[in-house]
Amino acid sequence: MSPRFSRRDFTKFSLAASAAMLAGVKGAAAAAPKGEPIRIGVLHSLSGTMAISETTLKDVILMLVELQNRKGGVLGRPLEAVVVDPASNWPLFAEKARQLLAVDKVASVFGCWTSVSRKSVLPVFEELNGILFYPVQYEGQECSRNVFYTGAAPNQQAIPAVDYLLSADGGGAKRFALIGTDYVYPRTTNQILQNYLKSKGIADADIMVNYTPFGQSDWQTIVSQLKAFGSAGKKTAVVSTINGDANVPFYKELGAQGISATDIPVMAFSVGEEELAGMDTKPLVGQLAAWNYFESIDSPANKSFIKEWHDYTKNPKRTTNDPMEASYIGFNLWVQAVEKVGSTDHDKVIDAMVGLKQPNLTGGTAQVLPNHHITKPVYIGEIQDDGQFNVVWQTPKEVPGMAWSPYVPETKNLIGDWTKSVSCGNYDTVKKACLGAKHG
Amino acid sequence: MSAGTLLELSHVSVTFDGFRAINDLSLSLAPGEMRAIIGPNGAGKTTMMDIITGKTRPDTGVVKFREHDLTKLDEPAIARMGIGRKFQKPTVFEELTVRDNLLLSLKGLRSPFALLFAKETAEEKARIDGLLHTIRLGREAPRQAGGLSHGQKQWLEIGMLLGQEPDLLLVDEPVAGMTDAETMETADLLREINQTRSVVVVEHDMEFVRALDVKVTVLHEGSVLAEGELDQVSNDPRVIEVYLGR
Amino acid sequence: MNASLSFRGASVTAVIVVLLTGVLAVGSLLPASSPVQVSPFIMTLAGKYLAYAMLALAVDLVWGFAGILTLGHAAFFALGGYAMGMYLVREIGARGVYGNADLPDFMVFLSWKSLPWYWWGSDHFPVALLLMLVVPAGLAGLFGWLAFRSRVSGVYLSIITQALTYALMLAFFQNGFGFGGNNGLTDFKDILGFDLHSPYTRAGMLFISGLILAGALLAARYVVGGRFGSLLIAVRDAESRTRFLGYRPEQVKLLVWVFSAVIAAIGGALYVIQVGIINPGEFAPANSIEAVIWVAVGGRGTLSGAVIGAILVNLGKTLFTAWLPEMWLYGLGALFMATTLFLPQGLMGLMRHLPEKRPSEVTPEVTNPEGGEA
Amino acid sequence: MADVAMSGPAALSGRKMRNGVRGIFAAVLLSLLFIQPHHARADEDAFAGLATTQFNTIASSVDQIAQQGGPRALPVLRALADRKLFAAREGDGLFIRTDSGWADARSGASASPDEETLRPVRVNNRVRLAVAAAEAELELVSGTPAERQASANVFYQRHDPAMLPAIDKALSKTDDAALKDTLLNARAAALLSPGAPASDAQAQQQAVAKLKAAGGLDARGVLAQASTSEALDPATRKAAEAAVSSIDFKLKLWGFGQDAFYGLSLGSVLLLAAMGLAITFGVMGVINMAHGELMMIGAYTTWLTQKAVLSVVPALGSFSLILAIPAAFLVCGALGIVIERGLIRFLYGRPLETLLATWGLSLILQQVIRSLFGPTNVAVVTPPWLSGSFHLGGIEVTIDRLAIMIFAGVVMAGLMLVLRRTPLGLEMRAVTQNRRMAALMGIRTARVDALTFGLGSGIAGLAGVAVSQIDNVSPNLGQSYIIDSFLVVVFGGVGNLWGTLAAAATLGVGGKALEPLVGAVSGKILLLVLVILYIQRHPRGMFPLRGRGVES
Repeated sequence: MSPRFSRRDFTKFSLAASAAMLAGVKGAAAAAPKGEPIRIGVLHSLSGTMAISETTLKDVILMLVELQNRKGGVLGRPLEAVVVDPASNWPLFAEKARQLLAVDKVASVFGCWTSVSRKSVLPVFEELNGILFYPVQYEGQECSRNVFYTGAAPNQQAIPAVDYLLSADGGGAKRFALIGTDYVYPRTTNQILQNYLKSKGIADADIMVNYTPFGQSDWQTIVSQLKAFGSAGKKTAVVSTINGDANVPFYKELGAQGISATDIPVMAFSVGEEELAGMDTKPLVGQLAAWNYFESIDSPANKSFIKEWHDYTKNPKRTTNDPMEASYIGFNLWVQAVEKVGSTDHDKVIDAMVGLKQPNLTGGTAQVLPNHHITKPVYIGEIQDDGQFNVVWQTPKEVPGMAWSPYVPETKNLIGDWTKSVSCGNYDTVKKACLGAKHG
Repeated sequence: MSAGTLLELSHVSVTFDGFRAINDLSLSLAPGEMRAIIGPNGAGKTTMMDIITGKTRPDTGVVKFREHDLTKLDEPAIARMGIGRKFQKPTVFEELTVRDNLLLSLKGLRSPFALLFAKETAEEKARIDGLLHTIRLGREAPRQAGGLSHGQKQWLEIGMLLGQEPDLLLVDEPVAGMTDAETMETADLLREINQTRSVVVVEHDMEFVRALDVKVTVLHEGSVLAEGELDQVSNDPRVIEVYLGR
Repeated sequence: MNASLSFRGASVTAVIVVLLTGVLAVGSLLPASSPVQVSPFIMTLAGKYLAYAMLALAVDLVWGFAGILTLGHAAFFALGGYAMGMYLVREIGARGVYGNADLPDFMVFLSWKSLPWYWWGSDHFPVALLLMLVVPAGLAGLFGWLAFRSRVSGVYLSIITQALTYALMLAFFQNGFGFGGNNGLTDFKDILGFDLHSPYTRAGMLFISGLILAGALLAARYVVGGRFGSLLIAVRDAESRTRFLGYRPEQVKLLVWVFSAVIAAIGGALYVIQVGIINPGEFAPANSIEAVIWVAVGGRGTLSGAVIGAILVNLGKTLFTAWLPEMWLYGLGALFMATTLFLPQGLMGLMRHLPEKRPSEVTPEVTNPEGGEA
Repeated sequence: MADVAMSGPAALSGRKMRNGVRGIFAAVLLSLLFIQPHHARADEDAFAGLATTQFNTIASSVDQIAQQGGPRALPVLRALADRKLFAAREGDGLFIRTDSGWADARSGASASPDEETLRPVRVNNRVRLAVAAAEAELELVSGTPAERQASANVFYQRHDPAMLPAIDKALSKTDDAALKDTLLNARAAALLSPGAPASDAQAQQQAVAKLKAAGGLDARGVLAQASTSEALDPATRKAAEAAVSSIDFKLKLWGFGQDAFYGLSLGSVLLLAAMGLAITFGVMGVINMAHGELMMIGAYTTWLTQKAVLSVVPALGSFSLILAIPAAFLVCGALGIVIERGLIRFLYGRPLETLLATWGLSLILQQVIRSLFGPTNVAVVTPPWLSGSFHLGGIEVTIDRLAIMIFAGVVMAGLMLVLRRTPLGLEMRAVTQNRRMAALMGIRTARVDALTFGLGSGIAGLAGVAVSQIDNVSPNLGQSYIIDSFLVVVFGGVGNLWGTLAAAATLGVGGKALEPLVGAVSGKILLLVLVILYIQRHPRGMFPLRGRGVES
């Protein structure tokens, strides 16, 4: 059971913590935070279909808040997390976002998972000039002044992953099945990948695209189609943008029909440690995933993060995953920005963000780019029988996130740049103009 | 089919899951006639009513009302043609007032769209008052029908039938569950109705049938076993066997 | 007095709705410094509740008065919403992310080259209004005509209404369907030239919503109050009897069904304007079931109860998802169980009984009376 | 149906097949990229490459080890595949982790290295492929008959021309007809593959004919490649093209059977999910929206049983699923009885209100499970005896699906027996048909109600056990089945188990027949529309109950 953490509990906790520190408890390194708490919002679904993924991110933020307060808070003031449940309901996301910004007056919001939830809250954040840290890999093609995208853009996950599949180490695939859940992230990612693969000399006939509805649970037909697709005498690989829930039955069916990673490797963008925890990974050994973080990566920062996490959740088996690291990076970047400008004022913090650096848990540095995306290392991991990933490939250095894909004709000339000189999320470098109505 | 026939069933059969509920039934009714139909349980009395009113379609046979073939029509069409039916269990609209029950039954407006904008006319009010008097429920008019006694509900239903102004009334066991006094009053009521309309009564209660004093048809296993005056029929050995035998 | 006449309070409710929305609208235009200023947050919430109240009213019409337990009414709500959403998306024009004046962002995004034919005319408000009314009414008419004509009733009807909304949900989820897939339609800028984010538009929209809801309440009251209403209740309680009186219950049901679908659709359109997003999740069967629950909580067959139930349950949801983010489902679940167990007539039933101290009346159950005459 | 006969020898050979299935297609490429520049010399330390961190060096080291042979080759390769091979961080020491401690990889002698200085030897798919091929090479000569057959399959799937001498050697040494056939296929496949030694047109066309006769996806892959290969005779290319279309035609025909299998297996899942509802909803008239949650609890019971068995008697771990069947039935049955006594019994005669109350209940049950076990999926392990597949002609039969089909049949038969042949079944029918009369005859109707609801709930639990093998086990599990379950019961005809069976089969087969034609989403939409239209024509479902008083 995860510990409950309501606002009131939190106040109690911080009072108790202050009292303990005043009494001179050993190990209390920093001064106890004092004064009016700084509120931050946590906007992750705790019920409904997305609770399965998002609950963990809420826990991470609560843990980070606790750690930060132990370190003396922010600006000497304690942090207070305001947790709400948007219940996997997209309009409710917008409503809760408005509540956090307008009623609770939070300094920043950490939240959202699905693209639609982000799209739903975006107008609210822009209207009320809030700050959203979005910690999940996504389809790109968006660049809002009020959002910091700490998850991967397509060029930080999808493109390197396909590069790996094309490489000798990855098996040198010549034929690609792009399968995904029918929503905007897979649609866009696959569109980008199709164009990219063509630029790499893969013929149209060697690319198969298939979309399934959310929560698809019967994969028999599609897996057999994959098998048939793979029997054209060319090395075949699958790029999966299947959404969380549907992955378990998909991999179970792969196992049942005897397709192993050495036959047809499956490269997934939405399967992480958390998803694997719900699967029997023995039949999946060698299947691939591309992320910017893996729990198995051996680094001091990661080790201590995992330890904090286990202590906080009182569960030594609780896994960590990529969006958790993205939350961690986002949170720390925000703390840095607030400390830098000495205020939680939204405009000041937003302007201070660009250029800030935060060490990744797995080594390297995340730097906030003018387009409000960050630099990230890319790792390819193979599933092991213990439910972890074994990193088999990584980019030599961090890859800067691109908001707009150069492989989509409509966006190849677009850039996002929120620094003073441009201050536009969708700047057309050919027309030298900011498109649409979104000016900072 | 003779000219003086209002309703005629000829060689009607219907089968449910292999069970012949009605078997080559033929029956005819003259205009203005009142007929009692008797028969043991399962003889097909209710099914016959269902066929006449369009609820059940026969497998074979013809049902004619005046010159119309009823087997081609559904319940509302048959009802509008002038056949009213009273159920065995009194079925009135319990949540509506007695008055509203009667208002709904009045011959005339049947299109729901027209009803949306319809207002009660003075003529309609007069007709309802008349009906209330006939069925002796004048004082109950504003009450919810659900609160009426069993016998009152039976009368209300008869009143609704009258409101339809049908040429033919089908009445299914109208006195089941009534006191003796109510039974006799009901018989009077039916005779009164019969002065202007044809009536078919299905009934078990022999006293009641005797009180009606009309021609009787005995149904058995889906076809007519005997037909005639009650005394004559009740002495028929086949009828006696069916009722008392085995 | 009696259960069937309990909708008489609908006109009172209508007046209260208009007054309340008027007060809120005026309150929202006060300067932010004023202690009684109504925040935009409250305004968007109120707008959403009113839209849901329309849906609940629609459900109550068919469930409370025609005895049709619909588990798919959100379909009409969402269709109305999409019709309005299409207009609002076209209103964005060249102010979208890609600056494309002809195509909505999500179409540019998926590399569509031109508008699909079913989007033609959607940039004209009157066309949008027409679509909003005609499409849901048409679908309801077709569906109802088929279903009522062949006397589909009871749970069979409930389940196929659910299948209908489920099928629509799957269809709208598809990106190829041309309505933005899972993301739906969002990021609206203005309506008829009025900025959607301006306090004046919000205040105006809320007041208009209040007027429309009040109007719908009165219209519904008129429909169920007259002779048609008597017939409706007659059909609900003893359908076959009405047939032997010469009525065609399928026509009666169809009429109220289509009327109800239109009310739901208008609710959906108001919802989209004030909530700012419409996506296929609105078609989810769970949404339709929830709408039924609002009606049950408020009191079925009372019109006012539907409105009150929708507002109270959603208010509870708003509060509890914030106060008890991890426990609120227990509360909601317990509320539904308690309502059915202890308040079979909903809150309106409670209100009716409290002052009079009468032993609880038994509501005649809407079981199908055909059962006895197989 | 031939279900029972299949599970015998056919299943066995199916599993053998599967062992060798690794690397069909990857191998093609491997052979392309992996032209070995050097031939291993006997004196070279082939093992040294394993101690590096480069995948390509590790993989070529594996190949060398296989070519050198020797007693240590197989143990080391197996340790590598099992991730039990470790290398020293400094130097080229290699050690194998054993049950009791450590062994030196090169000698096999026990060793005691400093564990702090060791790191596992890196493995990726490329290395795994190389290991599989190397194992096959070694086992083809020295393995048991079963291992040799499996190795031959690997050769066939790998069809590396470099293997031709090894294949010829193995061919000359065996009399086993099946093994010989596989090797001949492998030889034909290798001859047609890129890099094969030049051969005359006749030999090539014989190879094409051989593969055409073999059929299947493996042969198709080789032939498809051959049909475009510049290295081959034009006539051969043409023949290969014809062979591909002939195989495709056969595959297409078998595809119908395959779709039927998929459909029936989907149907049996639907049947299991709907059967409990056919009791609680169909027989008792309770619109039980918490039915899916009862399935979900059945699935969690399976998970808990598995955990408990693994921690108490790990040896019986793979049979915990058997134990989970009664456990889930009892847990969900008991819960069902509690629900009936605590909630449902106050709502008889108000069927529509049971919908609202059980909907509330379903929210609570979901949240309880979420609070107890967390919101994420839990892992229910598929035991080895349920995993894998075998071929029945051209139809691939997955064992877990087959097991679910049989399980659904058994549950259905058991339910029929309970309803028809037991006093409880008799009382149940009596109570549902005429409650007052039943009570007058001395039947304790309250008890019968509770037991009936318990029975339906217990069956939902059984469905949960089955579903745990193929789907997510999470608090949301129930939500994904509830709509389909109701649809099945209503489509079939409320209150009629045969109708439920027919509806489940129709929806399953119909769905799977439509899916390849119009796609998964449109197929499902089309099916829903067809069901709606069907119910318009037949307002009481496929098998309407006749008689009085069936309508709720």
